Amino acid sequence: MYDVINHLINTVFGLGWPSWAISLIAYLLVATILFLVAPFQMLFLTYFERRAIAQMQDRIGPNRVGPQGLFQPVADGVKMFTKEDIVPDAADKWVHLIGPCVVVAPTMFMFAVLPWGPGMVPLDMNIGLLFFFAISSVSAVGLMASGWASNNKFALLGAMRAVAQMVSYEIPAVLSLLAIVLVTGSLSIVDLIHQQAGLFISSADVPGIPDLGLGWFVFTPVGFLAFIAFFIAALAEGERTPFDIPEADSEIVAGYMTEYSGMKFGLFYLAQYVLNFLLCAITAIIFFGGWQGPGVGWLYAQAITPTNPDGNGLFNVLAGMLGVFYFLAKTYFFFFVMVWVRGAYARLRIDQLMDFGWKFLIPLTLVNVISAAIWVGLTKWGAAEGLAFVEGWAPLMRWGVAFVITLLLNIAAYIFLARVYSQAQDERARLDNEVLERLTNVA
Amino acid sequence: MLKTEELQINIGPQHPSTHGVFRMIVTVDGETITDLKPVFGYLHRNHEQIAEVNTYLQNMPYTDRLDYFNSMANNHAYALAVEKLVGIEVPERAEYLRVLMVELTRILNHAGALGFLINDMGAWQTQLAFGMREREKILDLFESASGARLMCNYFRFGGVARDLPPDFMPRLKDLLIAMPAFVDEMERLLRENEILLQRSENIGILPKEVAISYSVTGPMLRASGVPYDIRKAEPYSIYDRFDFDVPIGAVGDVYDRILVRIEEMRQSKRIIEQIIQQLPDAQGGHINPKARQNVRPPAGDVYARVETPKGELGFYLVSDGSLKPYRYKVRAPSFINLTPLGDMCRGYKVADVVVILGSIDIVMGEVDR
Amino acid sequence: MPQLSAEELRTRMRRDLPGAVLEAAPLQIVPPAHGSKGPFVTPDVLVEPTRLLDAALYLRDQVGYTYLSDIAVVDYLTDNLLEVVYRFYHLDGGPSLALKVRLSRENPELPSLTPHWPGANFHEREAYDLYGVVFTGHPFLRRIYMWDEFEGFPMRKDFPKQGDKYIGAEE
Amino acid sequence: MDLLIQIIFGLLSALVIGAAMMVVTVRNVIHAALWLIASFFGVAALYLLLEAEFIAVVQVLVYVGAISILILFAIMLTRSNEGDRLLTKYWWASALIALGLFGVAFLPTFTGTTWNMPQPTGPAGTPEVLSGVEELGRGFVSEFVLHFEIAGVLLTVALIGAIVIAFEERSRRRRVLTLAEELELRKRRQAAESVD
Amino acid sequence: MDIQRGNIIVMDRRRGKLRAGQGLLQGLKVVWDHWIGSFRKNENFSQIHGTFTIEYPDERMKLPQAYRNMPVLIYDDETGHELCTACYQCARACPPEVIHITQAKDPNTGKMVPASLEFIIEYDACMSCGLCAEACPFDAIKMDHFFELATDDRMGLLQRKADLNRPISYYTTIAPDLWDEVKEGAMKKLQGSIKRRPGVIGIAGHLSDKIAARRRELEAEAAAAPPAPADAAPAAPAGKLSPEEKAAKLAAMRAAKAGGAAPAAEAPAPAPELSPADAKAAKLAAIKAANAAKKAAEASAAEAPAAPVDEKAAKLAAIRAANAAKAAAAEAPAAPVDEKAAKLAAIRAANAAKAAAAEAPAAPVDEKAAKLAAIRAANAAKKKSE
Repeated sequence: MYDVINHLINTVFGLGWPSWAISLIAYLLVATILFLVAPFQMLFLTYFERRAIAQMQDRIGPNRVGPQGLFQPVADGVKMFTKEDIVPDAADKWVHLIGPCVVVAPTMFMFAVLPWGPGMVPLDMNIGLLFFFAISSVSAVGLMASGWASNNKFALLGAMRAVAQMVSYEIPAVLSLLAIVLVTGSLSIVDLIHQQAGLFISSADVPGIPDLGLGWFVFTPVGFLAFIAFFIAALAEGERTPFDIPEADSEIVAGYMTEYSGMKFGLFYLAQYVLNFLLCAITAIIFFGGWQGPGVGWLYAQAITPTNPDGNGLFNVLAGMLGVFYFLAKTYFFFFVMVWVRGAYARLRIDQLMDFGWKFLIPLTLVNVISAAIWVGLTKWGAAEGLAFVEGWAPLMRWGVAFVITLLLNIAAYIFLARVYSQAQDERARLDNEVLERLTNVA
Repeated sequence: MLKTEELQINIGPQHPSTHGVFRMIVTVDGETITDLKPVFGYLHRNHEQIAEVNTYLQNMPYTDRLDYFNSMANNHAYALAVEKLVGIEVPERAEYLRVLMVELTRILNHAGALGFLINDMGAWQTQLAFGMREREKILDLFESASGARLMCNYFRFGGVARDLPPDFMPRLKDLLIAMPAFVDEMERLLRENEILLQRSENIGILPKEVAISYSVTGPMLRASGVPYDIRKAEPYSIYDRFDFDVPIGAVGDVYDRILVRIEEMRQSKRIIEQIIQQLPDAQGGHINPKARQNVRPPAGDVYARVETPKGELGFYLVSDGSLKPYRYKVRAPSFINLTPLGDMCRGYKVADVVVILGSIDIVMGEVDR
Repeated sequence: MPQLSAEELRTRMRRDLPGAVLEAAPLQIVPPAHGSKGPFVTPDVLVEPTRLLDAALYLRDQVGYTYLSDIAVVDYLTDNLLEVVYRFYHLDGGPSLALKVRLSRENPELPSLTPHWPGANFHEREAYDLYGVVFTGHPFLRRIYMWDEFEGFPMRKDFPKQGDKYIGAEE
Repeated sequence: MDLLIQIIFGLLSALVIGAAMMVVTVRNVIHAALWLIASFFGVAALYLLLEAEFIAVVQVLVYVGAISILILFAIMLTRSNEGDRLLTKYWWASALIALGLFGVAFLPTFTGTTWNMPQPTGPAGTPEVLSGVEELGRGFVSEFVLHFEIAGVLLTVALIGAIVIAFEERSRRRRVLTLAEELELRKRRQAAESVD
Repeated sequence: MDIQRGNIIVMDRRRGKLRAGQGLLQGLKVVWDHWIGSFRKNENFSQIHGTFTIEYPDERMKLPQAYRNMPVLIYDDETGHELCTACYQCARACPPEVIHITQAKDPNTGKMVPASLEFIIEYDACMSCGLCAEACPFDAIKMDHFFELATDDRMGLLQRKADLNRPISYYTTIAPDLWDEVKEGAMKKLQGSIKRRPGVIGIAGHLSDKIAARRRELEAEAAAAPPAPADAAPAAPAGKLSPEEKAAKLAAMRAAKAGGAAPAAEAPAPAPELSPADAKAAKLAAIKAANAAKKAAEASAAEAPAAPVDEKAAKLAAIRAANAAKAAAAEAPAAPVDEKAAKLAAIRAANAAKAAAAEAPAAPVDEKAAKLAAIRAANAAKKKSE
């Protein structure tokens, strides 16, 4: 972006502006684009969700405003804007106002490190992944503030639940990413995507295989389990069914949003859907190769000719478009899965949610981290790390052994944990023997 | 040690999951319920006194409005009571038509009730939409037979208002093709689902002895393990001619209530199939031509009850020999099934209250009367 | 399927609970001036109000009719009494047995069955709300349909059908 | 470029200091906590300005995402008398003492630092080394292994301590019995009595 | 307990030993099948997949013949005679008691005639139970299929005979089989009651051509037979006029007179011409007429189940008054005082017209006329004030 603007201002118009001004303009421009993209994503996602879930229920869904009802979210947005903004008398006015803003702002920040396509990343941080999750944890503050400021039991309860849920499920989410980070050795999102080029297993290191862009981490046992755990945690972070307890309408009316109306309410919705989009996007990026896919690498290879080492313009553009298409398709597919899950399941109770997070998901992801270490040790390390016995193996052999071991370990861990967890659920259930024995003896 | 205070909260009267205008005063210790008092009467319209100023036939459409999900079953109970009081014979064909309608009602009620129950657990209406879809089909049939979808007002003393239209039977047969698929699908959605198991298993247990002493009826009683079905216990109409099973639960929790309702839909379908077989041989028209609708029963009292989808619906009628009932008492299943709500919820979490209430399957029109 | 008729029950109860069963007097439902349709004799067992609990427990524990289905109150204005009908069922099936109790309209008082049949709770509250029958020993005898401040018992036959302090007297 | 950074630095410093002032002066405890969060944020931004991305992100993750939430939870769970006037009559004395102590602590730093530092001319990879995750991880398990382990043990001890404080035996925690349990209890008591 | 013809089955709570998400996947599969299936329409009752939605305003469900919504009265297409004989059976059968009937009287003899003078059903309280249609021995009251009754005007749901009348041809379009069942008996009974109906009594009021035809017929009969029967009976069944209604008529006549026009009683009024000299008188008349019309309209809505014709008269008066006011306002180069009076009159006339339009459930044509008048009056007043 900097180059383009620099070219435009200093070469085409010949204004000779200093570099800081140009970079300021470039950043502002990118930021503006992102700020525009986010609400549009939200509008489309709400429409998409309503249509999809309606079809799952043998209905049609919104189809009156515009072609196929495409403008329904616009109409809803206009309604939101024109609604009266009600601030309860007993509310803390300023905090009540700041709450939704603090919830929305981090979701916008998170766009900063999101790669849309090859080379299309606003800010390639070398700790992009960490940034993503660090920023996402900020919105908890906003939830807390808005729940408290509303001065309403339901709102406070909803905020407490939301924050507890977010904080709890951040751990499995980060742990499952940790496994991937172990494998890649990098926290840069762009780097992560580049490592998923190749065929099937990127670290297999088999020569002569064409770049099909299918070296997605989800195809490894480690990556698959991490993906499952991460997606479940993402459902909880994005407050999607079956973890939408903070806004459980059958219990605590609308949670922290109870006392909000008009555009402030809309901001919560915006934040929620944008966050959902981002979570889907990051799932697609980390486990499904982001813009990687069959054809992107090939197009790039075509672009580079001896005469033009930087790449041919047309092929570059084509590759970029294909990459963006892959990325968006994957992202929307995951959003569809979210909708699908919402269409199929009921909601957990808050204590069951916490149980599931702490007693099932976290141990599972911890085991997965161990698997990842085994994987890295067998496929990457060698004598220098004390694994001299693998030195003699062929690369394919190393890869195969690692695959089998991690697969068995993960399956065993999953079945073991599932059994322990469901037994714990059963035991807790009908009669509490401990209590009964104590009380019988008391009498 | 951490201490929690007891706190009283009101759930309702205006709350998304109280199934109407219904209030629960809940005392909680942390999240655990120590006491729950149901409060109702917001829909009270003194139905019984309205009935005392109407003639017997004029009450028929009012019984529709008791439990508006199952107007046919309500009509049946009332028609049985008046026929018993006056001594009206019902032709065979009319009996078949009655049982057909009532069993369809049972299917539609359970389809809806399960959907609403899962909705209370937080599902986003999918199960409800599936249930409602089947319900709408049955309502279409009701509409073509009786003229209305909900307030059918189809039963008359000595029969039913009119015979089936010609397109009824083909559509009914179509419906019976869809019904097993629908029930299986519902079961697949509900039975093994881990989330649903967590939310319903061992929640709101009502043990057998307690259920009996609480006079609980219908699927709730059977889910507690008491095989008491009025269709079997005191066969009315022509229920002694059909083969069907009585499903009972083993534990008496919400999950058992779900399973019992699913199985009852299957059994109702069995009865309907038998009706379709036997109907062509049935004698008599849709109504006893000798039966006067403007009845003037002799002085006396009568109690007649039927097994509605929600439980025992009874009408206690006292006649003084005039055109209007002297006393008209409704023994409403939803009303009595609500009695153990407080005890059932004790010791569970706040979020479970909604589920337990949903599993009772109440209709406020019947509770408040 | 047990088939115990009211007559059989009456003889058994006469034998086992002496003094509890009363002879049912015929009821004149409407005043003769309105054209009497004849007296009405109930076939069911009429019980002395103070012995109601004994009779009900006898029915439950000795006869096996454990299921209390319904409690209905009827206001016989011309006879100046309230009749309370308790209906019991056997869980093995079969028709019901009813116990009837007659009370004066001025001071209707009955022992509550709620301690033994918790299911009687709402029935008795309803009877109290609409007819003013007081059940001694009921744990929470409050109005159930009408609001707590409501005066009068709306299902009684002498409750003004039109015009009261809530609607206005003109109508 | 430098000018821009100077301006941003000034603004951020003003934000941090202003927010910190608000933390200690504002009456409402929740407001104070929120101002504290703002201050944390400003500090993170300052780190970012120094191109210490990793530290900045960790600052956000730990302080904003975790510690401030902890503080908010603590405040909300312990109902204190909010809005009391916290300043005493002799606030100026305490201010003087605080300033003095701060001076004593700051003086060695002030005198011992060469302020006119030359521009770092070392290899360009230096910041990379500081914030690279892999290097950081290697540092933790090789050079700083003792610190790392001690911190880990300390945190584990704190965690166990918290559990010990909050733990209550399950059989004592449950005070309300469900209907089925009550029934079972009655049966068991009867059985126990009949044995006696 | 033992059960005949069937078993007691204890529900099997057994499930897979290991709960590891199989049930969740099963649920997803079910929903997926529905999503895939939703791209086509569901055709009949035997399917559980496919979109079921009926996009209501665009497509409509075919209503079954037995469908019942609100009761209507039916009349014979050929003669225009209503089937209703005012026997009160429906009123007696009605549980919420929303049917009110007035039986027609022979104006000459004062005897009751088997026809209704007025027939009112309060649609707002009707519970669509269909007992009235079942009770009717003459098959005169039937249940309509029209269900889009939603309105913000609750009093508009008080349906009079003019609103309730439907021809048999309409009923046969919605329920041909049901009509065929009862057709013969109903028509026979109708012939019987027509014989006992003198004059034009019993003919649906809005069928002016039928009434006229019947009247011609009667005249012809009268010409043929010397002792003339009640051929002079007014078009409207002679109800007793309330003083307000009389006043309204009087005012209307006066207004008309002031305008120098003498309109026929039944014909639509020609535009009154006004000479400037008569302006004041016209204004006065207009005011009076407006007041009277208003009163009459109120009275008719509030108390008396007035005949539609009287309402028409009131409306007519209002319209005329408005016209007069307009004319006066337009043509009189009057003093400010007069202007005021003119405006006042115009406003009043407008109000009266509005009231008449709002309170009297009238045929659309009349409403339109009233509204038009009101608008005209308002415009005139505006012009004048400018």
